[in-house]
Amino acid sequence: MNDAPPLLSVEGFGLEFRTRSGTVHALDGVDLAVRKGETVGLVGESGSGKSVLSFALLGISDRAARVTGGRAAFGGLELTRASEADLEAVRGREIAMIFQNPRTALNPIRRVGAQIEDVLRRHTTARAAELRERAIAALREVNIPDPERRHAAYPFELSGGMCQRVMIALALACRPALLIADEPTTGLDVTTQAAIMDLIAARARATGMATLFITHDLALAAEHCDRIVVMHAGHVVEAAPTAALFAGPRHPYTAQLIRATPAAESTIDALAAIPGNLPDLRRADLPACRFRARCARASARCDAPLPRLAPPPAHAVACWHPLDEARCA
Amino acid sequence: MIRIVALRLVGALPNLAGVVVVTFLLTRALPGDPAAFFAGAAASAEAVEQIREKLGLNRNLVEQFGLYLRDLARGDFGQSLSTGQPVLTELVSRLPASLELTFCALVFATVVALPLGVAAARRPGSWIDHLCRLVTTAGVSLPTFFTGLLLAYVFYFLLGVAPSPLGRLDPVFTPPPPVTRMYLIDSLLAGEGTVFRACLAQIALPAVTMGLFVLAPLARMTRASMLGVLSSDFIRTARAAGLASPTVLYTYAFRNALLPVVTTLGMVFSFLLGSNVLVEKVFAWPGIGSYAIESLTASDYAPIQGFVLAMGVLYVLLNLAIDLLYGLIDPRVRLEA
Amino acid sequence: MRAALRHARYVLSDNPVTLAAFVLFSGFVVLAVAGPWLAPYDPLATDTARAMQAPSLAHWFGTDALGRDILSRIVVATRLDFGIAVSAVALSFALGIALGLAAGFFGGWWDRVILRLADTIMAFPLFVLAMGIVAALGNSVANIVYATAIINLPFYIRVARAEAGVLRNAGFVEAARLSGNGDWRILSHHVFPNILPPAMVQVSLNMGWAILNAAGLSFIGLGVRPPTPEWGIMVAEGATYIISGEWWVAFFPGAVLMLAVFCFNLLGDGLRDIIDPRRRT
Amino acid sequence: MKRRHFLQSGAFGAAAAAVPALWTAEAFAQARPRDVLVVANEFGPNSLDIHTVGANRPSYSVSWMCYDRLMTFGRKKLPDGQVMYDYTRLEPELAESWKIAPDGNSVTFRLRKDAKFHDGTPVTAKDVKWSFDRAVTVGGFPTFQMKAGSLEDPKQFVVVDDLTFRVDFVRRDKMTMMDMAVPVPSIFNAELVKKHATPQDPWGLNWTKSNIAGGGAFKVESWKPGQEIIYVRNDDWKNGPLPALKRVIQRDVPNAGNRRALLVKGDIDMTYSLPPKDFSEVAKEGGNVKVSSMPIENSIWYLGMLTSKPPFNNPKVRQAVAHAVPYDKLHASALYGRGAKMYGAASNDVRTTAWPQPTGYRTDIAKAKALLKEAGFENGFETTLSFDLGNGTISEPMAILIQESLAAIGIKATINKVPGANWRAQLLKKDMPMIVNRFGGWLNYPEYFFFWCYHSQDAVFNTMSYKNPALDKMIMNAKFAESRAIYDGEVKAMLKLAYEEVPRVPLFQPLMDVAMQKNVQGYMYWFHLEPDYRQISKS
Repeated sequence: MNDAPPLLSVEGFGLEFRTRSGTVHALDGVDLAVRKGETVGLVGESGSGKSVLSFALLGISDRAARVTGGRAAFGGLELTRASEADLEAVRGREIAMIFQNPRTALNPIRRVGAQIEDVLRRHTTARAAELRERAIAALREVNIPDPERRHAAYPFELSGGMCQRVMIALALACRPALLIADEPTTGLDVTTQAAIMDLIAARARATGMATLFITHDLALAAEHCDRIVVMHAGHVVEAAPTAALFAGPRHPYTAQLIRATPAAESTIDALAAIPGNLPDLRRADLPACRFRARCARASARCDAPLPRLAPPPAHAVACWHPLDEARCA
Repeated sequence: MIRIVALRLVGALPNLAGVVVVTFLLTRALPGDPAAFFAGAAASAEAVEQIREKLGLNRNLVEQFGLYLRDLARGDFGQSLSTGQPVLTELVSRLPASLELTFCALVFATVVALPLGVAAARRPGSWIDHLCRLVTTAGVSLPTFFTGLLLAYVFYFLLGVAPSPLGRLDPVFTPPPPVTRMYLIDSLLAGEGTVFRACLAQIALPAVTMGLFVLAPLARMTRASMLGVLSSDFIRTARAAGLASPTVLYTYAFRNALLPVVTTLGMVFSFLLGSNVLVEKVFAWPGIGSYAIESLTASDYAPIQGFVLAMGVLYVLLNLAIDLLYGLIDPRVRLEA
Repeated sequence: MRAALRHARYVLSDNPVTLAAFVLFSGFVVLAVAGPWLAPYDPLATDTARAMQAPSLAHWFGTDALGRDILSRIVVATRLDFGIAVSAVALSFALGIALGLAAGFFGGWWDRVILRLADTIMAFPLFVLAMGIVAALGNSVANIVYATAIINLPFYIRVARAEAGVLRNAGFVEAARLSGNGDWRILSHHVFPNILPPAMVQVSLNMGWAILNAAGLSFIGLGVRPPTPEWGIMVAEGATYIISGEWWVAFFPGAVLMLAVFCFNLLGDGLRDIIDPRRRT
Repeated sequence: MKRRHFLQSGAFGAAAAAVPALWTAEAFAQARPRDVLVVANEFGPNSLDIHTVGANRPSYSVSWMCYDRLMTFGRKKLPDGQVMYDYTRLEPELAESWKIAPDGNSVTFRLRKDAKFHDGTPVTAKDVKWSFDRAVTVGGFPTFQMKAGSLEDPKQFVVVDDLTFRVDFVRRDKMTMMDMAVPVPSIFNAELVKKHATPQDPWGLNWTKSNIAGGGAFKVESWKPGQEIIYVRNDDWKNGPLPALKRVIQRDVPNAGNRRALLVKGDIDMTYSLPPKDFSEVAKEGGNVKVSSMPIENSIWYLGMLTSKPPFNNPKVRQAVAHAVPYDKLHASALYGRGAKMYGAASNDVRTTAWPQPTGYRTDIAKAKALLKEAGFENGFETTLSFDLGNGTISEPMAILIQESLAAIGIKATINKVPGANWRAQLLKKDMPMIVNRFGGWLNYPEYFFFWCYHSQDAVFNTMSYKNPALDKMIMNAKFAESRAIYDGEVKAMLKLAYEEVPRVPLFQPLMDVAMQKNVQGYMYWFHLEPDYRQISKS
């Protein structure tokens, strides 16, 4: 399994936004790999560039976005250089994506069945007569009760959890090889959260689909992911198998992140806040290590370009003063 | 659906009451003395007094209002003194002309503004966006009376491509048999293609004059609404699902963007109905707008009251139609009622 | 403040149309302030010997039926037209926002009465209502201002009411309330600033409408007294001469009127870009 | 109907279908038949019956053409070839003859035997009596106009037999016979109207307002108030030569520029209402258009001053104003020369009874200043100058020029535009210090004009509230003068006094202008100033 080429392979990927108030260096030198059947967690504070990365991979970035460098290969396709037509063909069929806020992520004035049919019509050879059946089947696969009736429902008639199931049905309708799940459970209550995560995991197992799971919730990632990639301010700072990461985080940021994650038994007081804010990514003279200002371990050496991450599945860290594996936990 | 209609109608009653009262007060506050006006060229003071009595103008305001309400309840809108006809008859005979003109203006504005707004929203900041802004802003900056005169001068007088700005139909033609009293529709119903074309030629300039003026609110609203929708979550979902661009643009974005546009449409329509008075005057268009202006300058109360009341009713009906249209587009409105 | 200025400069440089409108607007303001000194001739002086002259070097925009210099009349009219528009919009802005805030923030009877008022105004065709008001109140410039202000009221009421209704329950207002701020303080310090951007969009539309409205009223003979120069009335005077070939009498005032409204509208758009925080990135 | 079929069928229709819509109407507009006349005026009738309350001027012409009177006026050809009515000659219309009783106290009319109303019923003396009774009873303008000819009481009107009708005079009045030929005593189909009368409306005014019950040369085919009126010829008309026109379409076109464009483009045959500038230019341009102009009898543009209040209660102030008026400027810039000058005579010493005739005033600012100084207003004063917006095309430039000129002698006048509808009410109040206005009367006698405009009875048209017992006496003396010599003397004295006291400054006698295509023939001037399509033809 480790020898197979990764399904998705991102190397040295950079991206910036040209806005009215300056250029935002949103991503820089991002490395990432997702293998077939694997669930990778992409973790970081909000604003760290997780979603930006996933949108960029699908080619649905904001108009202001410019890819500044690096590669992003999906199977044989170079995503950064693919034509819009190629990308459209890949999106939804090979790489699917689900989002947070399932209610607003569905077209409010179109029946959910029709929205699934739109995707099927676009990506499959299903004949018009079959579309309805296949949409209902897709709904049934995500355990929606009474899918025939739900087929004709509008999003506002469904609960949030139900909407997320519809989103998943829509995303998985064409059996994609990779699912990008962008905070899929945010805004849902805890029971529904668990059900949704189980559903995704179950579907992934059933179809051998790879999953890139984007979340700010380290605990949730720990529960469901094979490997975890930690992002900070547009950089990947650490990547490791889940167990290894939790056993011994090596980047100071990861360590703080883990400390800030509430465990079931901890109290509010025990939660440590991460000091400082993300740096202003509009600055032209961004430090080599974007965590530097918030880091207690920073030294002059940190001004040198960051060390490259070791390729997966190694425990890789982009830091000149990594924590000792033993010192943490 | 029927429930919505009924609820809406009931909800509009206080509005109508407000309109009746305000209209009555406003017209009574007008400084003109209709009695003096209608007494004729060489009337004595006694003759004027006589007419004042005949018109009920010597009673107090409350009594006058009471009389007015009683007549309204009977469907009697009074008689226009300046044209000598029952107001209701005249409104009914003139309204189709105004509606026809307004509809044509609206169709013109919609056909131009919506695609322009969509195109601008797709590429904000591009040349087409600037063009859209320029065209619509120029349109709304045109004084309608000036545009009308200019268009009539250029297209009728100089170029000779438009027919004379003389009402709804050249006197050479006989109007089509009245069904809806809108000439365009009636001539089609009667299968009279030539008359239809003549009517169309006649209505083109005034409709464009009025339409230009409301391009801006429509195009702006389309653009803004389209921009909002295009950056919304479900469009991202649609794009992430790989739907083809036209599907995303029209099936997903445009239909949603239409909702606020439809609301604007209602406002624009009532705005058109009101502001077409000047255009009707320039093009000798026999609608209710010119009727109102003529009555106002003649201090002829009954037609003004009737006109405003008709406008109020029309406004309520219009909003009802807009609501229903809204319901057709947006299931949330339809199903929650 | 500096950020705002920088943003303004950015918007202006990014949007040449707004910049042009801004320059034009400044020109109009100069005319409005210094018009009487800038006009090459006395705008009221008649000279029947030089009546109806086509544009020439001596009279750039020609002369009218009484031999008055049209350019001078247009220049001097700027103050009146801008005055009408600005004061009418300011009036409806102040009154409309206040009423809308009260309606949206206090709700209940306030809301019902004020909304009914707005609806009643809206149920009239606005121009006809304006005509009626000027005719009823009397034929003066002040009444044109009032009429224009009244017909624009509902727009501001609605904008303010909608925003205030939303903000009433918004977190930061709740926080302000909990920290002991009174209603008025919350309205003026927390709610009002949030209403400004959408209200500015209305202002941008209304400035133009106000000028057009005043011109339309003059066109049908209401309002401004002769021989006072005013753009709308000048168009009306010139309208009868278009067919006979003296196009300049109506054309130049009409064109300047259009340009001013155009400028206001473009400027309004630009202003929105500067003010609206949602468009700042 | 026929025309439509023609258009629908054949090559013309097919070709029309092929060209863009905009072209078709233009093409058809050229092909207008010779017996159809298309007229555009500023506004049309508001009633089909002159007896109804508020009937406007265009409605007089409906009465004129769709109803007949007992008599009509003759016509005279002027030296310049134009034709106008002749008020000295009465000619038969419904009456084939009439005879004044030897005692001079009544007149007996003999009706035509073959006269019929539009519905075919013969016209009888009963109809005539009913119609006269109606005119003197309904009140308002018709009754007033009848009274002006001493026709006051239904008892005066006697049915002798079916075809004989007698009018008894209540007093000797030189206007009685003439007054029976004006539009008011039109003859109605009495039985037809009675069918539509109600107890509240015994004269059936509500019905005749929108229906014709006459027997005139034209019938109304359709009438859309505020839009158009279409006349068709009454082919059975026997009371005069049959009109050449079969159909007349008269449309309301409020915009003067459009009326001129329509005329120049040949889309209309005729218009009665254009601003003087347009008339003068259209006349000059020539081309396919000609303009008929005739001084309007008994009509004067004037500047009036309210004599009941200071400062205009001082004749010196009024004279100062009369000297300050920029007459020639007004004539050139407001009237475009289309009016006779009512100023600039050698002096105010009136030498003839010609009416109207010029005053001795001319623009003389120095003299005006001197007079103002004499009156004690060396530093001038402030006042208001009002005019009727309905006449704005002419009176507004007049007001502006007068205002400017008054400023030169220190009088600061604010201009006040009064909407047409309010004008009469404002006049009745008699509180406008200065006005620019026009007045004219139907009956062309100076004493008649003075009776309304200068007499201390203070009628609405004595807009200056001028009261002078000496002048009153002269007016009444002239009205009932026993001899020509007395009459002439009184009229001259009356004019001289009015000109010297100058409560109103006469400015111009306006022209009645009508512009028409060159192929339109037979237009004639009537005292009521309204179109009479009966004589008009197209070549």
